Amino acid sequence: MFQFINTLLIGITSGAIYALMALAIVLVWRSTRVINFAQAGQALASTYFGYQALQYIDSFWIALIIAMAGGAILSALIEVIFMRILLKHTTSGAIAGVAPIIATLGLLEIIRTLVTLKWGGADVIVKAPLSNTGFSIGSNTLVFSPMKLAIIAVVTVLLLVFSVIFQKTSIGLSLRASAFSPELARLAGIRVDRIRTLGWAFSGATGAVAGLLLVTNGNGSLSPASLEFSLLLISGFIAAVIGGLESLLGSVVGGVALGIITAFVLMYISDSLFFIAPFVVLLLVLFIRPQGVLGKKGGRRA
Amino acid sequence: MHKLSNKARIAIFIVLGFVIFLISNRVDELRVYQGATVAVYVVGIASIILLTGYSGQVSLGQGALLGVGGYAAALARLHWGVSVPVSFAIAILAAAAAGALLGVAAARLSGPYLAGTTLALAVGLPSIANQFTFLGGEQGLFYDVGFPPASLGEDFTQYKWFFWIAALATLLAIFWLQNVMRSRYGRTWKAIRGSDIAAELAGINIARVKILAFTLSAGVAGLAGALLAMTIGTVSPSAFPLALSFSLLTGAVLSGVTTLGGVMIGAVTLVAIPEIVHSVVDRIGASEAVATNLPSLIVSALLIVTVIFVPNGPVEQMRTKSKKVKSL
Amino acid sequence: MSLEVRNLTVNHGAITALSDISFTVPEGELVAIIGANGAGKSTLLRTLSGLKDASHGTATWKGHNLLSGKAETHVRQGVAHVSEGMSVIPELTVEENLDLGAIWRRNKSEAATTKAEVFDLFPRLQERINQSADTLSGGERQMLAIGRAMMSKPQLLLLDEPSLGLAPLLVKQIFDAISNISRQYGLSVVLVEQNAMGALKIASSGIVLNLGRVAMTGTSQELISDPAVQAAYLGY
Amino acid sequence: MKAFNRRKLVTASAMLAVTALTITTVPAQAFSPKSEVGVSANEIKLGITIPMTGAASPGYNKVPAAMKAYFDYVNANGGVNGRKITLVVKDDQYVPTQAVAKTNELILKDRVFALVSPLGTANNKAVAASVNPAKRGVPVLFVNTGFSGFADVKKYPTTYSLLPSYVMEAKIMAEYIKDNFAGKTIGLVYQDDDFGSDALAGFKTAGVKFATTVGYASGSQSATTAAGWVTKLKAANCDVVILFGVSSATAAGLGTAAALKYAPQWILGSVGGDATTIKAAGVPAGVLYNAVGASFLPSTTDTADEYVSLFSGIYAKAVPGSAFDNNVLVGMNSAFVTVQALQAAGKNPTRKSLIAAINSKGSTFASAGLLPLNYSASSHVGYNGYWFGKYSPTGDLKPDGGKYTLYTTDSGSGAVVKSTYKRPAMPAKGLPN
Repeated sequence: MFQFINTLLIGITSGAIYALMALAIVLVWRSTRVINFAQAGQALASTYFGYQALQYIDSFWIALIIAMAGGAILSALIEVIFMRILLKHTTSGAIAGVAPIIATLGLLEIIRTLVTLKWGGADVIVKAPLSNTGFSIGSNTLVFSPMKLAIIAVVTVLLLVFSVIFQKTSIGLSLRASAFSPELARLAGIRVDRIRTLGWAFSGATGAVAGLLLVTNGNGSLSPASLEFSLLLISGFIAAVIGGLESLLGSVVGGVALGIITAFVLMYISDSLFFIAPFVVLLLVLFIRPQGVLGKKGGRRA
Repeated sequence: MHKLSNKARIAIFIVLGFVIFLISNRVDELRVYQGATVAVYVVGIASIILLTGYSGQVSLGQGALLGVGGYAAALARLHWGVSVPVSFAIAILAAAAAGALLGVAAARLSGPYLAGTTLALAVGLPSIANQFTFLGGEQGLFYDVGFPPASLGEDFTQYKWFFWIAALATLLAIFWLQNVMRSRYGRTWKAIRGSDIAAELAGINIARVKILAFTLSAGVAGLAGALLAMTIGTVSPSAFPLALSFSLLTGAVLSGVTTLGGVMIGAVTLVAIPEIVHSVVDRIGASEAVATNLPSLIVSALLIVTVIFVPNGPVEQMRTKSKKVKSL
Repeated sequence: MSLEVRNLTVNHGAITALSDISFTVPEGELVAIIGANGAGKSTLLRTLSGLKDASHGTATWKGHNLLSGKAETHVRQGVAHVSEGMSVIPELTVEENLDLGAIWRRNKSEAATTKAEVFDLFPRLQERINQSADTLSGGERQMLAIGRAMMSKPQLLLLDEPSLGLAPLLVKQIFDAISNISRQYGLSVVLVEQNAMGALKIASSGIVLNLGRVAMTGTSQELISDPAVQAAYLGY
Repeated sequence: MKAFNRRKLVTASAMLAVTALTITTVPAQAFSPKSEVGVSANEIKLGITIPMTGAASPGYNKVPAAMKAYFDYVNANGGVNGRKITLVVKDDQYVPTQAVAKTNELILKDRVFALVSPLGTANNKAVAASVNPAKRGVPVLFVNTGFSGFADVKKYPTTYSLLPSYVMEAKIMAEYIKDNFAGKTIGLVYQDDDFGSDALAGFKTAGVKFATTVGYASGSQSATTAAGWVTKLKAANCDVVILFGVSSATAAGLGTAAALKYAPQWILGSVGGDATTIKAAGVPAGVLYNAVGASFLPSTTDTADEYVSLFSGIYAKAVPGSAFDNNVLVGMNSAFVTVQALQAAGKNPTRKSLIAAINSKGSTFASAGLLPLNYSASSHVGYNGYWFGKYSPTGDLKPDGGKYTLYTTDSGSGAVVKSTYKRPAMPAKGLPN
């Protein structure tokens, strides 16, 4: 029983982080119809922004906000400088459909290299603001710790903020309208280019949170070559697909579901299925419900 | 369309083969080894061109298919003791079978889904080797091609032998690929690439054609995998990393995915850039960190510039330009 | 305060879609543009609303050059375009679609007044205010599309095939509504239609486009009674 | 006209290939035909491939600088028979394809005399198969892997290793457990590949019974997955847990266990027991405290040890600000043994004479190791044992009771015995003659 609860908690916490990455992927997908594989690199760079900020100030939470701002600016710059030119130039031709995907892979490599040149290849440590020591019930210690609680709280708050922005404000309406029908949005007077940049900025900020939380959920070590960031990208993508790629709520459900499934497979079947399990989940989703768990056939809801 | 008669094409390939043969006798052993690596890349890149350029599908996990080919060849040679050509054939068949499975999934998926799925495949598949002891785990299996025939003389190096095998396999593969692309299937693929709907209206079974494209492409990738296994003498999960998939895709874009004509460009760039960069960096004495990171920075930048400014590749660009000039 | 189009030429790549078009829409009038499929009717509207670039000519509205600037700025000059085929966003609710039309307006209380006016015009929309637009019928969607355009308080309304795909009874309702709106608010309307008879009946004048050129202009009565128009477009 | 166009493309491609290959050709350095490759009148050139970047690089990427530091020390003191040693370093990113490519560059372009301390089992296997140093007669000194396959002298006549094999390590560890933790419930975390399976084989030979074993996929180790390991180990009530993996796995396991208030007696394998790497991965030194570790070299903080005090002094001067840890000690020790091998190879060393020298005199070479080197014509494996100790509160591995107790064994079914070997004194100034 205790093992079961612990497994569930492991799954929910890592799932919350996958969910953030999925959210970042979905935000870009909705605004630009591109899966941005550079997102892992952006999250990495933003996490380093946070690390850098921690060298000057003492508060992790302020560093988190700085990382979010840095991630948002980086992401917006990528959209303005890079994606606009890219999409303008690749409207036709054999690889028009896949060119943006390929280009974002190139971008991923460039960001990673630049991060290595700036901060070096060795591990740096980001100190967690809260204890990672698990809560105790009697003589048993749960996997759940104050830091993990904070991670789930941050994800929840972020999600609430997003849903208020998206559902209740005119900026949210602009974002959704631009995502679903850029032409109608323009006819309604929305400056779609700016809104798209805003969508990327939101995504960059979300990725920054995912990166910093990923690091502090672990031992706090961070390096440009970290495999975890590549895996974060793939888990985020799979979570987004489970959620149907369009829905913000869906990506959260997808992330948590993926986290829990993976945790149970590793605990009760074998640890060595680590790389295979998410892939199998992805294939199953694509075959059984290609529109995602929350996606509706034909229609897409925000 | 430029159409060359089959006879003329065969002649060109024979001449090309002869030129390669002459080169192999003139350059030193390191160049011969790099030549073999270029050949591996050429075949790997061609497999992506076949898939992406001719059927509009994208695979970010081609490295995994190379892995399937490499392991199949190594296992066949290790356990059944088959000859090298047979092990190549097995590599092609095994990878093609894997490609067919992937193709069934791919036929249901559009661009971004397919990209993500193949990416996940590239991460997940190599780790399978650790699950089954007969795959040799992390340290992998030997793939022994054997020594060059004694009749070639004492001085004949192993790498020249590898290069000859790789070059011959590459020439045959490219020749065959050209035939495929000039065939009815090739035209069908092009139709699909242009527009799924138009192709469907023309009565083409898109799913079947896409699966076929994936299968053939995977078969070619399998050959590349076997050649790669030959040049490094082993197969292991770390020999088929995500970076390999990215490199091949980069090479394909640099070559231009619409035509096989430029397939050398990407392959040579991938092999030459790190070396050129290193010799330049050594001369100007930049720091160690810059030296190790510069090549990937340059290759990635090249990739992006190509995607933006010459998305169809340099060869297609040249061709369109010369067409324009002619039409004036 | 009229729409003046002079010598307008628009190209689709190498193909000329519109060639040397000139016409005027006087203030408060409803002008129908009729023609066969591919005559360039939709291209004309898309050019006027800034979705497409012109290669040559001028188009001015209230002294503003409609051929420069992006679509999103046109709406601020009082130009609203209801594009072809039920231009609503199915993923949004009815109310969100309407709010979208007024999204650029700073004064939110004025926008609320406009919304009330739209509901007066199309009570059906109020009944379905919280439903997602993809649950609406074809006619309701068209009402929503026009309602969305009205939300920007336009003075020039560009309508592209509002009757497309609707049952005859609904077609009549939509045309009546358009005619009402035009009169009630003193709107200038450019109505592109394949249903030439329906359009000419509510229009004051008409323009016949053929293969990207103006084939004929005249008052609605003149066109309806013209034998050539009758043969080609009115199905006599 | 059109046919010509296509032909032009094909020729252009071919031309491009040829030019690119020739442009990048750096003319081979002129060596007089008599002298050996990589040996000139005043220089001996050696080469190393090792991950300098990438996920596998932390810790290992300190090795080349450590080796260079010692070589430079020797160079400053007259070199080897008047020749200075240079070390060409190539980054293989822990990818076999890269290892083969870089080794080819080392041998064919840089024309090194011998390879030293190349790292990684898969990489060394690929190099052995493809580059085939044996056939080229190129010595591969002191491969950095515990893979027992390289002990096959017939198959790899030019390859030598310093490290005991993983099988040996497991057998010795089993003996240590018998001596110190008899009757305890034992758990094992291992890397689920052949690194781990070598260890499993060793433990099996020694008859160790595990309450539970956790095999993790290489590369999957993180604090999150380690929470799963710890949950399993706790469920099996393990009092003693062996972490037989790479450093990042050790770090993940220790860090997560501390967070879950799980404190068994830890025993760390030598590969994953490097304290600096573990600490760099975010584990506080306090968590390492009292864990058992194994080594065949003296403790890096044992300043009373003449090798440690000399090497740490040299390293501090050569690479200021870098911690003197086990990776550095390993690197400098192999450089130290390399220098002796080169000296033993004669006034005008050739690759053949180098191999012959190690085979005949290798067992007499001095080294920082607390065990003898076992080189002979029939054995190319260096050390054959370990001592055990516990980590101090600052994360330094110190021998139990301040005394090095050494166990030795073989990779087969041989028994584990305590060694009585006493290391001879270090050559004066650490400069072998």
